[in-house]
Amino acid sequence: MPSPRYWREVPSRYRLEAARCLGCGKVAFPARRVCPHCRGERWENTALSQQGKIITATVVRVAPAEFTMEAPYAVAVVETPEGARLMAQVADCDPATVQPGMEVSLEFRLLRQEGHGGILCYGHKAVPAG
Amino acid sequence: MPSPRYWREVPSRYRLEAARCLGCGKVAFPARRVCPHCRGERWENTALSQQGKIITATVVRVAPAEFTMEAPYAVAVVETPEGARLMAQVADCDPATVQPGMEVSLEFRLLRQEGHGGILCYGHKAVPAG
Amino acid sequence: MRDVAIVAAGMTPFGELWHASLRDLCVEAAMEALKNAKTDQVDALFVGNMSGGQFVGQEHLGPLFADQLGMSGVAAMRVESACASGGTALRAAFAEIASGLSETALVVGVEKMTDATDVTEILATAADQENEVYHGITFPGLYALIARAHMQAYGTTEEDLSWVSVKNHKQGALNPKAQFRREVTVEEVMSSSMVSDPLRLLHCSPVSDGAAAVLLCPLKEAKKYTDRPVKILASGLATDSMALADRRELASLDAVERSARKAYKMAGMGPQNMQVAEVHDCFAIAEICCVEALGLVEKGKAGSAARTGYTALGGCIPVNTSGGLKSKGHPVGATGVAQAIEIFEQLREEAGERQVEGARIGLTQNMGGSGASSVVHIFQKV
Amino acid sequence: MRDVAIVAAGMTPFGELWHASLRDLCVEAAMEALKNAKTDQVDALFVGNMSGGQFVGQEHLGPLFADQLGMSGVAAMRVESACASGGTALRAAFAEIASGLSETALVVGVEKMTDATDVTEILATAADQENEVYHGITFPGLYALIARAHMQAYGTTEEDLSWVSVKNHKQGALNPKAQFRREVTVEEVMSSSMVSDPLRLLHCSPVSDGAAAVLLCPLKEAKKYTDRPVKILASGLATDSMALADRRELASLDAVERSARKAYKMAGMGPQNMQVAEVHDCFAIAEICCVEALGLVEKGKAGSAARTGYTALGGCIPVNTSGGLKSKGHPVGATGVAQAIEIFEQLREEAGERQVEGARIGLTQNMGGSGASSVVHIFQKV
Ligand SMILES: [Zn+2]
Ligand SMILES: [Zn+2]
Repeated sequence: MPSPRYWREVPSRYRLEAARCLGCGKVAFPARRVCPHCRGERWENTALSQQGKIITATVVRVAPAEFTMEAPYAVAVVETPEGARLMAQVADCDPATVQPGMEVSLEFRLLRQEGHGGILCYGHKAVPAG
Repeated sequence: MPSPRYWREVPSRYRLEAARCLGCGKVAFPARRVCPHCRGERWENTALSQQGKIITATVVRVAPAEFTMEAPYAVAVVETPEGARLMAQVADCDPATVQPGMEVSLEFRLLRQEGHGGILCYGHKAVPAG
Repeated sequence: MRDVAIVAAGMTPFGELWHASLRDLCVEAAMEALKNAKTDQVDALFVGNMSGGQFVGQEHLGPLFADQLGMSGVAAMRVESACASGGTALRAAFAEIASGLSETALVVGVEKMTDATDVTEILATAADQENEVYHGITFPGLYALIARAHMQAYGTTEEDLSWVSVKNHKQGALNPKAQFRREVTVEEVMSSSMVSDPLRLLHCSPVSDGAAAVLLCPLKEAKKYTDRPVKILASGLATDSMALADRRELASLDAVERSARKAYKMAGMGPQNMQVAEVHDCFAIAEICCVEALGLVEKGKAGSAARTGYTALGGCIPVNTSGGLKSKGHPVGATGVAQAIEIFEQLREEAGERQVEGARIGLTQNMGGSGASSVVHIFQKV
Repeated sequence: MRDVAIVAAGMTPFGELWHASLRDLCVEAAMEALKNAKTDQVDALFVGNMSGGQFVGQEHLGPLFADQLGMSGVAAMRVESACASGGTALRAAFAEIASGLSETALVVGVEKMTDATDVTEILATAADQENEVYHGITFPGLYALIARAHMQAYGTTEEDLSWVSVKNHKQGALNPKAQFRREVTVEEVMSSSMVSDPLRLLHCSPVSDGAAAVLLCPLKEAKKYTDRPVKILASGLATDSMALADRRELASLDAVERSARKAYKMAGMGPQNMQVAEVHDCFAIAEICCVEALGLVEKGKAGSAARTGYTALGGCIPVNTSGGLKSKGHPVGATGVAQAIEIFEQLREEAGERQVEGARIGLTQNMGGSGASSVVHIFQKV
């Protein structure tokens, strides 16, 4: 059974749920209580569109133990049209081709398995758009 | 292969090696660089005699994961004739009978196995004397 | 050295807070403190936390929490001294304000324990890993060894231990933030399951989540934030041997005595001046040893203090009016800050049903591991 | 606020020190500092350590080390801010002395990394566990993302990065305490294996064991311990967003800039006054971003600074004369204190072949995680 720690993150990881600050308009992802821009605490819910543009990227060749089987893989900071930024792996392409400016879609995928016979960790990966 | 962390402790765990302060006579176990009594740094090697007296004891009933199979077991602070004190399990008797004042011998034993298929951890356990 | 005051406090309930993450807990307590002070600016953040790294895989809590509080940029650090992390973070923040390095400092003590599966093993990393934990000892086990020594030296009984739990549960039942808001009888305590002889389940503080926050500033600026500041008269921090086997006297806690001596000297006071105290009752025997080391009860006589009501609400020196770690809960890094909040509220006459009438001077004592570190603060109504 | 000085230092070699445990390392560095000051008494001990809990299962290092140093009883605490733990502990000790709470404070930065099998995972607990590490990023990966952004913004090249390593190895070859006492060529760096594009193995600091210690006291008492004390002119501590994705500008390190601004203001000086600097080159790109954020090199221009010799020994502003984290080694909790020791020795003209002639003012900058925390100290020859 997924632990509380895992299901607390489900809204952001499964559904890309974010929040827009009613004070300054900043979109925070994941949602948080205090706006990092204006310190406001009033928000409206919003979901990120499942697309974005790569701001910066790398290829992880020496990976953490749980990701060793997948290395090398690309990881990028992606900006969505709402102005939110998030970290994601970039899949379905040669990692070396992942560059700033690249348009991507965000797709729900299995990320890894936690521990021996542990829980499956899901989230969004970026894939080259169109 | 035992890790450096393990073999660094071998002299005290396998051989009860201690040190006697040349400044004040205090016997430190395990050996250490600075005397906690007089701050001296000159020592002579000594080994603890494999016997002692229980100063205080308890029975651990809710055990750490690696010791679960052995619970309940007695743990005591033992004082050797040299005046050194050390912590040790008390074995080969009903744990509930372990009391302050009890005379014990210190015997080299397997303490536990570390991790899954990991290294075997040895050290001394106290057993009722005579 | 500038005089320093606490001007506001905030605290989550303590308990098994499944819904809240480590960062959620911090934000909830800290925002309550900031709102109470009607400010959203601080110069520095001090985080008291024993082991975010082991409990939830997160170190570097200073910048993480500053960020989550919308105050990225401020000075921030985490302070650790095992279960005394909260009180030690308060000490570091006190130095920061007293020195003039900052004008406001937020102290947040926090621990998220229920996300971890191996709490016993993690807590044991506060003891000597090579010479104690290696042999299979646990934290209840270490305090059980101390309890046996105290029984041996002074005739303290299992019933004496049990009365500490009875007293603290009775007081905690009056605390809306407490994890266990119910009274227990001495029979219930003495028939609860044995954890490590002679300590039973109801002699032990629970596994808890929680956070507590206080805001500090120079005393002369305190009226900006509140009309009832509480002055920190003194801070005493001290240590003892890490391993129990290296202590000559197992029935007393020298770090506590040393930290108290430093604090009394700094305050120009003694135990007889204290009117209310929060002490570190992680296990029932700890409260007994601590009130003796603090000089609140004569050495060797504290066994009966809870039973006779000497240390109870209404007694000569009420100890752990909050319910203590036993009833209020013990999210380890949060505990020292929560203790300061109880005294803050007592000296502001905000403690409701738990109020010690006319209290003007109070003390907190927060301890790490099996007593290898201890920190004492003395507070005064202004 | 009282003026504070460093009066003595001690340091282990940095490297893979298989023979030494965490406590051995601390004792070796601390005893050297105490002997150099010809004292065996301190009031307080500050331990800078990122994660004894995760690396070797040992928290509560304050009392453990006090005990091992034969000074059980003293005030002690551990301070953590990931890889900035050492510099942050120095800051806490500075506040302790400046406030008047203590008359002497020993700061020991220490990390024992080679006893652990999962160093990559442990270091990653300094980043945002829920939003970064969850997706498989590593520390080299985070700095690689910063490097790519800097290349994109300013045209910095892989060769520029490589020259930072070449420079620091050349300087480290002169440091008897360095882990890698050998020079490397730009070709060797650029043909070393790729860790996380564009960062190669020789752009990365190594996994190291080590400890570094300094003794602090009020400046006016400093002559008791040495005839060449070094004054701590300023301490600046600041933070930035924890997650890289939350930073608007990825090619700069705002926490570094903020910590520098605070320190320069406190010292009444600017970057133009600095004559030697130790900065946090955990990866080659970090040195480039840090010297820009510190104002030592113009923004966007630091790419070529190592290649041209601007930041080399003999250049306008020698950076990392010790060899930096790259060549000297990076036992994370020790690094910030070791940086202070390099400047201490430079200002005392004890740096031997690495000496910057006539240096009277120097700076250290120590950073946590991917730049979420930074601490800057400015030192002056007395
Ligand atoms: Zn906003
Ligand atoms: Zn001695």
